[in-house]
Amino acid sequence: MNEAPAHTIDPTGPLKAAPAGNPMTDAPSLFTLRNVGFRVGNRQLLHPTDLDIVKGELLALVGHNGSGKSTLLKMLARQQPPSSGAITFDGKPLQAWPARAFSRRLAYLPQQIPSAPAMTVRELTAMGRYPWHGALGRFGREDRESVERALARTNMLPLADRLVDTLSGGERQRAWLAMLLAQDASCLLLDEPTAALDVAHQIEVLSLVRQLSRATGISVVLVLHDINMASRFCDRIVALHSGRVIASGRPREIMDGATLERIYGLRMDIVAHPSADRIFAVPG
Amino acid sequence: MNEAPAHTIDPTGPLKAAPAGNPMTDAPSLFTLRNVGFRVGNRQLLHPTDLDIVKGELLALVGHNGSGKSTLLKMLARQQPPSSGAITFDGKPLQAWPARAFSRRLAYLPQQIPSAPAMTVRELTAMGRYPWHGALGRFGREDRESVERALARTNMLPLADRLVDTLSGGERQRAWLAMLLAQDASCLLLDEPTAALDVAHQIEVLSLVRQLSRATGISVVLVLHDINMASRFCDRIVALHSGRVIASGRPREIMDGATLERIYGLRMDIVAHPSADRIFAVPG
Amino acid sequence: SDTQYFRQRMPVSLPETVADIGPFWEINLERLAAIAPDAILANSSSLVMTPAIADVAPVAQVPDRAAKGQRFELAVAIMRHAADTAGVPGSDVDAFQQRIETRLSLMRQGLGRADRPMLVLLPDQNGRRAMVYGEGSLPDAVLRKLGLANAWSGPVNANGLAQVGLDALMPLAGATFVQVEIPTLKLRTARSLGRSALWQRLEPIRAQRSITIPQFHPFGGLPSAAHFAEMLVPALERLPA
Amino acid sequence: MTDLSTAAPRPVLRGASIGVAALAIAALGLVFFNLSTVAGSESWLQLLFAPDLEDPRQTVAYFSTFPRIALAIVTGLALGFAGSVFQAVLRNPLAEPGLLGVTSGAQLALAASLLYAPALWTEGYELVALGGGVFVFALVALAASGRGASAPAFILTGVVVSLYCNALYGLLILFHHDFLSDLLAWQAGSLQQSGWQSVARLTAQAGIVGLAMLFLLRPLRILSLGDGPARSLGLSPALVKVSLLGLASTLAALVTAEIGIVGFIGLAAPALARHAWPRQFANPIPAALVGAALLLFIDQALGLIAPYAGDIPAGAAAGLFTGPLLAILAVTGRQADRPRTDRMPLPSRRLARPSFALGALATLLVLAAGLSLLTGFGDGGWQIVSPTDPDLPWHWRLPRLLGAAGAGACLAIAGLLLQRALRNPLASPDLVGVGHGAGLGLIIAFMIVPAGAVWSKLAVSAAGAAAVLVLVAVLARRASFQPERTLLVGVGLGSMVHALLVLFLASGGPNGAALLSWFSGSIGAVRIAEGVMVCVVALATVVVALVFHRWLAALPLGDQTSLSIGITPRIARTMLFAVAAVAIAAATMIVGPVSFVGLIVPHLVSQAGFQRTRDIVLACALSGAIFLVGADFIGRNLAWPWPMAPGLIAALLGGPIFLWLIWRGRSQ
Ligand SMILES: Nc1ncnc2c1ncn2[C@@H]1O[C@H](COP(=O)(O)OP(=O)(O)OP(=O)(O)O)[C@@H](O)[C@H]1O
Ligand SMILES: Nc1ncnc2c1ncn2[C@@H]1O[C@H](COP(=O)(O)OP(=O)(O)OP(=O)(O)O)[C@@H](O)[C@H]1O
Ligand SMILES: [Mg+2]
Ligand SMILES: [Mg+2]
Repeated sequence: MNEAPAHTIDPTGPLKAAPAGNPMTDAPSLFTLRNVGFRVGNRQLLHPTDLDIVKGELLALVGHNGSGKSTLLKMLARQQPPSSGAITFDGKPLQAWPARAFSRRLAYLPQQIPSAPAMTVRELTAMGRYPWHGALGRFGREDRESVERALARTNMLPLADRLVDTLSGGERQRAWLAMLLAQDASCLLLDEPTAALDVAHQIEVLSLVRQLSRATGISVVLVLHDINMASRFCDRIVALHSGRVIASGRPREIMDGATLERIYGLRMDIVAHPSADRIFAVPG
Repeated sequence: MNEAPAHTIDPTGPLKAAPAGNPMTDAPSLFTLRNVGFRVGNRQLLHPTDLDIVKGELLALVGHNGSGKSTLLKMLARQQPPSSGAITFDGKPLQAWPARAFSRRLAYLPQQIPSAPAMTVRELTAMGRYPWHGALGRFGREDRESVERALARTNMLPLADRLVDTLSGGERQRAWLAMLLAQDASCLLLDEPTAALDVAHQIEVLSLVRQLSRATGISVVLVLHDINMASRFCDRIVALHSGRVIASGRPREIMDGATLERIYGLRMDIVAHPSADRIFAVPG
Repeated sequence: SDTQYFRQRMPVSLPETVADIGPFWEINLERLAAIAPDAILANSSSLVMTPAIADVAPVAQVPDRAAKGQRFELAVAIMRHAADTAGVPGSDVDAFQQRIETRLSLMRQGLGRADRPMLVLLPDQNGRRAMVYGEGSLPDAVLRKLGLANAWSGPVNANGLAQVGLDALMPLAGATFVQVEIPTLKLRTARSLGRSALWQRLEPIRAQRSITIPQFHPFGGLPSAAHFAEMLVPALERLPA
Repeated sequence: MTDLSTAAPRPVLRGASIGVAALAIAALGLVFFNLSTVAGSESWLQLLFAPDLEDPRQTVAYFSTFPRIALAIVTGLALGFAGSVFQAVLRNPLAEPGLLGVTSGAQLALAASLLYAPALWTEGYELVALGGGVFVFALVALAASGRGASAPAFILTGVVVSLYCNALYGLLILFHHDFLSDLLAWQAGSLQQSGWQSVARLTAQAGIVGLAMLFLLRPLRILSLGDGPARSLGLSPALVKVSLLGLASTLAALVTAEIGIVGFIGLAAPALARHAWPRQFANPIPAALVGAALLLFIDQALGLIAPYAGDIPAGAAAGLFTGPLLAILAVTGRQADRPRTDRMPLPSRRLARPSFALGALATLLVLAAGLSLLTGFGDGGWQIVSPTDPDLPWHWRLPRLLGAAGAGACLAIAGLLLQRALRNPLASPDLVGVGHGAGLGLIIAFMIVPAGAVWSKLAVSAAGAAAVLVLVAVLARRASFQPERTLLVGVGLGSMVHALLVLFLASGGPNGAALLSWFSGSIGAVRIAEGVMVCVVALATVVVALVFHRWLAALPLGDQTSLSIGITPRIARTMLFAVAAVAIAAATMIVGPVSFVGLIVPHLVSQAGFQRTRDIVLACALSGAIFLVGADFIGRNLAWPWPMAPGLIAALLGGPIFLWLIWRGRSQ
């Protein structure tokens, strides 16, 4: 992979950005996107893009509202077919995967969480086991264990028997996250999983995700609005602007005033963290 | 109003916290809550609370997930009646206000934004004018102006003719915000208005709200998860924990490690902003 | 109105010049006005459904309610009402009625004292239920005239008809079944009855004491009654003792 | 204020679950009682396995009573199961097994084969019926999956196709009177049996289909999360919906082919089960058990009173029992206003210049009116009348024209008002019960009107309609006009009155045919005063709808948003309900219950691309009028001198147009 210096890509540059491959290692790629674009009517929501996502990687998708983050994530999650280009997942074309096999490997949390009618948190989490036991399989011991594990990890055990519709915004988001974890997929696609969470729970969820990735090697693609959380927890950050990848690289490379201003259109100062060994950005 | 030092309230203190009145001025109160509580079945979601919100104030409601922020806001917005205690709005009991008169004075943005079937952004924003022209009144020049002004303020003019349901998460939130602004209410109740916005738009929206408050004296109650945004833009911060007000005061008083730890259960360091004259908190 | 139903159900052949003015529940007013009749014979439901026919010509309402056991008298009243409205001289009307009455009493003697009660019925196409003609229906009136007993004494509706399950016919052992046969429905009805276990177990069927008669006009006047009798009696005579 | 009934699950023994238990016990009690009266002292086991066929009582018990009990249980199970699946997949309390046109398809196939291909039919009429049903379902599934197989797409195409089949069936019956009595009996759906044959066949067929559906119970539960999450859990929503709805429709078609239409069990059983066990909404098994208990109870109760009132068909009588049951559930239930997850299929494209399109509709209406006035089929074939001709055609044709135009507009706008206020694409004028009430008035007129006295159809049907309307309004008010509960009230009362009508029709006699035709509408008897009156009401309704167009736009956003901009949902819905009721009453008096116009025209108009509420109101009024004027013209001339009901013609005209619009939009 020819390696272009990550953050020098000029947003008004040539239409087809250089493949934002992962400079770190030549590990086997989870997703390879070649010339993937999405168009609705005459609007090109995502311009043809090349992107490689490596197995076990924690990737943050950042960008202004309407930059195409959810559009890209929906295509990766096979919720909507790309208008152009091809996506391969784990070496095979995305469409080639049978439905349940794909769901055993990939779990997707949408941005707008639907209302789960008259279901308790535990019942909702148990739904996540469907790809494993299918329509007829027994809901076995292993399924029960993975449901309890998922509830424990998102510390939803105290609310396990509450109706999902009666939970607060943050609690409901964690309930759906529990369902995703119960899916035991090796790749998580999370669209703003921390939007409704308070800061403590944000850190809890993101540390859980990173710890899972370190321990079991699952790869996670997160859409995040908080650049500090992205830089603190993710291995790589890909920035979108008006449907184009304008920057991609390790947090250190992205976390600088000029790049952040190109991504968000806002002066941000980079400050060293008083007690921890990391930097964070503060709006000017 | 007997004035208790704001941030020394001990969460396990006497059941009825001292009225968290606004120490700043004895301005006329917008909301007075006396002993207001909310209970569902045997769960007390909000313990009896006394709270005074002053006209023209920018108040932030913060707290962990499930601390009762939305429950409190829904009661202020008359979306659900309190189980105990009384709320007065602008001097009159909350129930006494006729529907449209109340909507001319108060606009409420819910946490979960409903879907607007087959409606463009401009049509949705125009719905906000209903309290002024009612069912029969003409949609006059003044209504059109206030709709255009609302769209301009949330810079949704470029998307004005798009169907609301085809917008991205952030864009849709700003569309509903435009509807609220078009209501020209003197009090805004916003439940996490910036949850889906990128940092630039967050600052844009919150500066707009503050600037409106300064210029026209409207009072705003915001539920926010980002304590830095709360301290930067709001006059006062009220913190809830498990249905109780555990802290209330000016941002300076709340923004200290101990208090924040009591609110969120997370060590946070307070850092001075490099270029601007304010402080902000960073998770430990 | 509904000349096709009349041609299908009545033996009398209707001249081609007779124009059809639509169903009785929605008369074609334009055509009626074009014909510009002197008088209109209609029953109450036509008047309720299309009251505007009164604008075209004076409406003589046909009697359609029979007191208990008076169905034959109603048939006569219908015939007389139509004849009077049409201006037929009284003597001809009496002669017509007398001719039919004598014909019926002749048939009555021919039959002698038949001891078996009759059940006039129209089985459903799915072989589970049947429409029986009870007290107050035209067949019942004719049976009385012929001195025959009607086997059905159960509840009936305003027109003397009743929809019953075949199980209700089980107690009618010893009766003779008079099955009305409608050409378009014959095929399917026969097939379903053949496969209906309960029908085969009914005593009259097991004893082959069942006759079929062609379709007739159940809501008519004296001519319809005569037509029904003309079909019933020969079929009864063919029946072995 | 939205009430908080979705709080933590309360103890299981709710009022409704006690009710269900009582129902089951009562049903069993009746069974034992009836059996003992029929079979006397013999032990039932001995009777069941070794009946002495010489003894008439044992024969009746063995060939009629036992099969009837078994059939009631099997049919109740099948309809309850199918109804619950329909309501869970389509997320609409009004969805019932016959919704997707499978039953009307089966009915049409049966009638057509009897008339035109008797040979085809003799082998096995079940095959013909099933074939018809499956063909119709394939058509609906194809059209709906074009629009992403969303619930509203299924509902709308299903309703249109079933109305279309009913219209064709109505035409067949019109030209072949002999089938009338069978049609009436078939619509009444009696459970009478004369042997074990049909019970065995139905049990086997329904058993196989039911078993196949048991495999899909889990996907059904996952589908209730919404299409997106279901897809991410490895389910193809379109495939699961098509297979579930297909199997459920087959179940309904099997029952209908065997015993005819058993109304409302498929609607009431799931509703009762949902109230008794709210958390089991996506599990059809409790609904199936409730269905069995319900139908067994009704059929046995009818068996009890058969000696006195004659054999009353259970299918029709079911409405008499389930109707009040649904109304009670609506008034006592406290279902919160559940946000709808499935949106209407997005219209293909918004009209660039709606005012231009409105102008086109207006000219189309004028053209249709002129055509209807000036031309007509007569003795000498088609005749064109010059406008200056003497008054003959005017005198007879003008009243019909005014009646058709006014009634069409009234029904279309009323349908729009109800669908927006009650937020349900299936809300149609029938819900208000006026059509049925008017029909009831007519029955009373036929039965008890003394000979000689002539009541005008208008007065009689107005009295019936007013009575039912007041009842619906009072009950809906008690249910604080909440969308789902108001729907249940409308359906409940409607089904009760409908049952009375079907019972009257099935009892035979000439008036049955009159009522049957009245039910698909009749414009022939409209008088000038009535025509003018309905046009005035239509204009008033248009004005009121235009004036309150903001309510029409705000209510679909949900009660929370309406409340926050100062609209009290309850008051808005009451007003819109009242206006719709008046418009429906006026239209129904004149042309009878033409449900197609009220149900489909609002969807037709929005699919055509009208967006602003005011444009939609005007477009609805114009399209409704055009439909009925066209239907009147064609109805008057196609089978001259016999009339063809406008309801049938409107469905024949509207069906294809609607399917084309849905199909045209499938690219988005
Ligand atoms: N169905 C659609 N039709 C037309 N435009 C669409 C559609 N869906 C999305 N868009 C547009 O595409 C752009 C990208 O949408 P997307 O949801 O990917 O944004 P996003 O990056 O997720 O933004 P956010 O951070 O607000 O969620 C937006 O401008 C949106 O308006
Ligand atoms: N209808 C209900 N029935 C039972 N409990 C409820 C109901 N609604 C909310 N709760 C509980 O009340 C608590 C407060 O809810 P609320 O929505 O006010 O929290 P919140 O402060 O808005 O949290 P978040 O930041 O996640 O939005 C939560 O624990 C929630 O589970
Ligand atoms: Mg997004
Ligand atoms: Mg909240």
